[in-house]
Amino acid sequence: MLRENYERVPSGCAISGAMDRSGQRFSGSDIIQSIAMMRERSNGLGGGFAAYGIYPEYEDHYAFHMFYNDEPAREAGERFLNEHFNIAEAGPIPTKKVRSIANEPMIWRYFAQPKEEKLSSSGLHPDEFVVQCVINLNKKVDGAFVVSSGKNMGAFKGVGYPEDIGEFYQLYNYSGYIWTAHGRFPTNTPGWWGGAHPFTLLDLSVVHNGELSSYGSNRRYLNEFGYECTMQTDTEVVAYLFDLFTRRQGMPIDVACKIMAPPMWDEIERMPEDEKAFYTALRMVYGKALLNGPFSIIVAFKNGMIALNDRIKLRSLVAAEKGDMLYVASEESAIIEICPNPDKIWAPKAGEPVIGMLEGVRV
Amino acid sequence: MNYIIIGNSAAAVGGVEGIRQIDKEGSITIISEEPYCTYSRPLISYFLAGALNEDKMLYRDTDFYKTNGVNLLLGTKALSVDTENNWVTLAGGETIGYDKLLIATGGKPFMPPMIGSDKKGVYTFIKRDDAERLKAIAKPGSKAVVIGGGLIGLKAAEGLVKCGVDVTVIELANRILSTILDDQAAAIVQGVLEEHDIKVILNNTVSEALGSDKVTGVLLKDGTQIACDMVVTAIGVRPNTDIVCGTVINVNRGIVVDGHMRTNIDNIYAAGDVAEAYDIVYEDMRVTPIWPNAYMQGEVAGRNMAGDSAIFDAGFARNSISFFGLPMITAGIIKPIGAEYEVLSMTIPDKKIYKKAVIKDNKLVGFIRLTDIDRAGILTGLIKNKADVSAFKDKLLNDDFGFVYMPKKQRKEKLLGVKRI
Amino acid sequence: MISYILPEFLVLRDENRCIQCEVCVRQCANDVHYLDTKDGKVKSDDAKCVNCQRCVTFCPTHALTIIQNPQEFKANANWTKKAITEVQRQAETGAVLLTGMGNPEAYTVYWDKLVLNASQVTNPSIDPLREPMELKTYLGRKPDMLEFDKDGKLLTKLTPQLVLNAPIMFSAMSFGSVSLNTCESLARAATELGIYYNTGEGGLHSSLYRYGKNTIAQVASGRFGVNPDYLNAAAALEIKIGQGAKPGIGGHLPGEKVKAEVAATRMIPEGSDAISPAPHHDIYSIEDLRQLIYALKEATDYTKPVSVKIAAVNNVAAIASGIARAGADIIAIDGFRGGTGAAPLRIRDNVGIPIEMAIAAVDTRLKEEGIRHQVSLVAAGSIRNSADIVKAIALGADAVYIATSALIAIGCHMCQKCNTGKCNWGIATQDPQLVKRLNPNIGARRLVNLITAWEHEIKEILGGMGINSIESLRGNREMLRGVGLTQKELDILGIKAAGE
Amino acid sequence: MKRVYALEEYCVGCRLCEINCVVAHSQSKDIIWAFKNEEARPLPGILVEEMKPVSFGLQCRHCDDAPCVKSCITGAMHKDERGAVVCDTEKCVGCWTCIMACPYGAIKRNESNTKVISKCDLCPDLAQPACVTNCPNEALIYVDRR
Repeated sequence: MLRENYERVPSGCAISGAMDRSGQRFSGSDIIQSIAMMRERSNGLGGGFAAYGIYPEYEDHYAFHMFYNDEPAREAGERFLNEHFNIAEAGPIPTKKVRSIANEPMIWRYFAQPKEEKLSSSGLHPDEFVVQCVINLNKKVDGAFVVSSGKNMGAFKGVGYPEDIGEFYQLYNYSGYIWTAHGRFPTNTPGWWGGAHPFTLLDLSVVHNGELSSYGSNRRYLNEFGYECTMQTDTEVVAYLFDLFTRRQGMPIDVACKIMAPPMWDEIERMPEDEKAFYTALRMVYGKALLNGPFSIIVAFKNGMIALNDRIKLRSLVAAEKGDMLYVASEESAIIEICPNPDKIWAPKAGEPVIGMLEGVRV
Repeated sequence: MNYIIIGNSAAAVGGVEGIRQIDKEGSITIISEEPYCTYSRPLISYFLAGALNEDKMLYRDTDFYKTNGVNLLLGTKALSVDTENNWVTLAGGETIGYDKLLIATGGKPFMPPMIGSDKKGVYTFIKRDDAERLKAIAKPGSKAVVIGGGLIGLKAAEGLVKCGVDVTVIELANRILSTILDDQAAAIVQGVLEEHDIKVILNNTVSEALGSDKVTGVLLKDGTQIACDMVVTAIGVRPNTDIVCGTVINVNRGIVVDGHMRTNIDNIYAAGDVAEAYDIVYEDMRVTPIWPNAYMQGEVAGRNMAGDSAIFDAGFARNSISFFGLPMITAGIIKPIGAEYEVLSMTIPDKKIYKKAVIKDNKLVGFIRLTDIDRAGILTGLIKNKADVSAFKDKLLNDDFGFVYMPKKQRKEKLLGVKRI
Repeated sequence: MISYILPEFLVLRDENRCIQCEVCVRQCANDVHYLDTKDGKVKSDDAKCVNCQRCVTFCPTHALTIIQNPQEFKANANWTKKAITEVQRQAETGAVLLTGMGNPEAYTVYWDKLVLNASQVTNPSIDPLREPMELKTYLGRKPDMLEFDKDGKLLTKLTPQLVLNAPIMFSAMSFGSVSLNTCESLARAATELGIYYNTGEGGLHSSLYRYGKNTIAQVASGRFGVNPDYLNAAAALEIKIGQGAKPGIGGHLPGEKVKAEVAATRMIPEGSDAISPAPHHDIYSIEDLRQLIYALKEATDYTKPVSVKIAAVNNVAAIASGIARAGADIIAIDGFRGGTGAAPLRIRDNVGIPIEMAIAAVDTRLKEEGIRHQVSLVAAGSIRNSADIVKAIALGADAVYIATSALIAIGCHMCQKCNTGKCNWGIATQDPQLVKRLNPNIGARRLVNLITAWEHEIKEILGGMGINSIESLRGNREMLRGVGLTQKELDILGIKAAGE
Repeated sequence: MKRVYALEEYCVGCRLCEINCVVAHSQSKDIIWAFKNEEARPLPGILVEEMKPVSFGLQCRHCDDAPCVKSCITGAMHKDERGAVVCDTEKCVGCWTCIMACPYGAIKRNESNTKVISKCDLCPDLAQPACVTNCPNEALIYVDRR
């Protein structure tokens, strides 16, 4: 497993997301079909999925998806996990041999809860405890990589076309209420399994198409709040910003979206006084968190999914609704492929987030 | 509206142009005793001196009358004015009615009380005809006596000298140009005249023109006899008020007018050398027979005749004249008498520079500039505007005198054309 | 005693072009040119020439050229012409060498070792003529986070900020060191541009109060012209601790420059020397600074951000951190190439560190301490063009101060004789005859032109990077690469080498 | 009508206005040629008054009520179609009455040349007077101050 060490790799991509806002779970075959439709947008160097609601039997446990380079790495990783967590169940994630998929790492899954004594001695909230553990694991355990760590969700990713990755993980055997997918077109080779999307932090997952010109500023801003950004990917930055704003600062999701893709100053200038003050403050205080450059992202989390475009819409993004279902994708075809007759289909405006929340959950 | 202007010189032209600034339609008739389109009387000396021909004496282009819609009666003498019936009687007995009348008949030469003044060879020097007659006989070697060392006399003398005539000037006063120069300045000018072979006799006058029917010489008051072929009388002009003789129009030395150039009769105006108007320097009523006054008064009269209410506020004597290349500009009171006057002067004799400023109540009321006449108009302006010169009066005689010496506020108002309150 | 110092410059006059119009004679305050009445020809006394090029610029026939005096000493890489001449000068005067403007010595200009990034393929560059491109910048203290109520309404009350249409401000230049027309040019340009100019330590002339909304009022060690009206007239206040051109020393405005208006503005007697002490005598430590910061805030009822300006010196990062924690809203750092109206030459040319290193170090230090987002950082000290600005911001500055380039825009020709008070361009002088040479109408227009041009260029560069708002450049060192720098220098600047 | 006004606050006393006026009214319109080769070089129509530190350019104000026009004994001084006061030098005889009349002192004698008097003509062939165009400090402005 080659790690893209300290190299930020620009990439073009395809993204797709589907959600049942009533919380009904559905199979992963739809999302595979949808992302497969956009094969042209990937180059076989990365694909991945995030799925929510797939582990109802362990919904109180943090589900760790892990990549290991080799057996010693697994041993070291498990040593770390065992030290900090009580593991309820552990085992390899079932995969299927797919011809186009090669050089896969060891892929394991653990359902775990923080050890009471470790948690209380850390003085941290369990979520933060998990975050710190994930950061340490990635940093300190050579050859181990945390793919995802949220509750009742998981990320499945690797080097290959996304539909092949879906096949590899047999995602049609899982059912969830939110699915997001990513097909990657990195501009260098070879792809690294850990570098594929989605990028996750706890239950937050990000699939991202685009490149952040503001990466350097965003990263320095995050540094100040203790985020290290070791992955050197834009997507990591997006995930951390969402984590910072929504989890740590308790900000409404739509406000977080407005920080990342704020209105133009001249637009703000024309707003009513209240709104003007609101957006001026946002931009003033969070200027370095503005995501600049072309992007479309789908951020999913336990309660919902949002899709966001950069503020001048330099990447395509289409959304559709049918009943309780919400779809977002890089291309309309990827939605029509799995939802031929949507109630509504539209291209979200630049910087205007598409937000889908589970029934009864506030934004 | 029916306007009649009697006269055809500066005041008349000013009248026409004044009327036309206001009234483009009304009928204007000019009645002129002389048979010429308007010409510049001061230029007759240039003509005599051969500096220009008849064409260049024209004061306005020949299409002036047409352009301004003027009905021109040349060679027509107006005899009298009927202020009751508002008509003018011409020499032929014909009458012309008017609504508004401008009398701009100018001046006529004042003839000295001299025996034999009716002899042939005795000339005046006022009109174009005078100049032409004189020029016809002013041959090299001939001799002339000019009676009067004023502006007209000396210009005649200069013209004659330039024709090769031997000229003697007889002046009653103790200096030449006594109305515009003081003793010091007059002496410098006289020196220049004498350098150019003009003989100047002061404190004397001609008592008799000698000769049978044509003049052959003059006898001076002191008994001296001077042989000559011609005599030019130039002791002065007086307002030509003949036409209003016997009317109710108020005449003192000239026809008395108010600031609007109106006589005591509502629809009758007078302007130029015939008029007696307020002098802003002497602060009394005066006849000031100078060209700029004539035009300006005529223009003010014309505007008012056409319904405006313009005021003539520039009445004071000022003259610019040169003799043999020695220029001089003088204005206002140049030889003040009285303790209320403050006099500044300087001279550089070898350069013939002489400057003098006369101040009263911190206002400039007169000046003389000899040779260095540049920018003298600033001084004229100070007189006209009755400007307070106390802040810079020590600079008035400076070579580079100008606005830079004036207080900033005063200067800015003048130069920027804006008054800041 | 004969002077050993040779003329620094030679004035070349093309006799085929000279029309003896004497414009040069009238324009030279140093009396270099004169009309020789014996032959009616205009001639020059080269020894007096400072190469300000006023005459060259004004000569209507372009008959004049000024060149360096080619006279050399015997070649010596150590004892250069400059070194020898300085010894000669001090041997003749017994005085400290005084000079003006910024450090001219051949230290590395790091701006010129930095190159910028642009988008290719993976990220579209943005055309600033077709797409919005935002340079608006807010300077002032920012909270760690904003708080909202249940309905998403903003609860946090923000402290006062400066809002700039472009991340550029005119740096401190006092009335006294520069002419009133210079101050007015800067004030008017700042107002028109929607940016700020800084009064320097000379107070605020009564005629400039109307530009208060775009004024930063400085409070320096001499406290010249400081009074409640002055403080309240401005949009922000700045405590000047140090200046890049002369860190560690005070200022000295000679009495002959303290004419009536300067005296009234500075609140000192006419003709008296205006001496700023080296330190603020009420600031001997960081807690004293905090007291002054809050004294100024109290005096202005907490309506204005307070900046603290320091010279870039060895431990600038730690000092900046202290200033941030002392309550400053803005920290201005002035690098060692920053200009001055007058400074001892040895100080100017040898004390302080480059702004590029300082700003990188400060930004990183504050980031590491997690307080960078709280304060605004202004970089000063020889920003020469828009690329320097882009680089400064990418290194971590929020905005830059410019002064020398602003003066060049309004006529300065960098002759470095500000200290003589005979500035032929009407800038660093109080001689009324010279002051009026700078028409503030023209001065303001030239400044507006310069900044407008720079704004265009910055937008063009940002667009090329695929950035449409200046905040995404701030601290974005990914956009920089170093050329010809050592690894240590790259590390301090926090950038990679070109090709990495 | 537009006239030239001097802003003395900004006049630097360089006299480029005078020089450029001469060039604009020279035969060659070439500064070096005009000054070095033209014999009958015109006088500048503008003059600079100076008493340091005050200085300003001054030329004919082209008065609405121009006393020089009214005083002119030959009719040479007149207003042209632009409203500018100009002198028909064919008619002018050099009596200097205009110099006596001009309250600005803006008319010069030019006896050494073909012209008799010399004054500002507002550069009829140029977009704006040469003095204004060439004033390096915008101390001369060409505006309608009505």
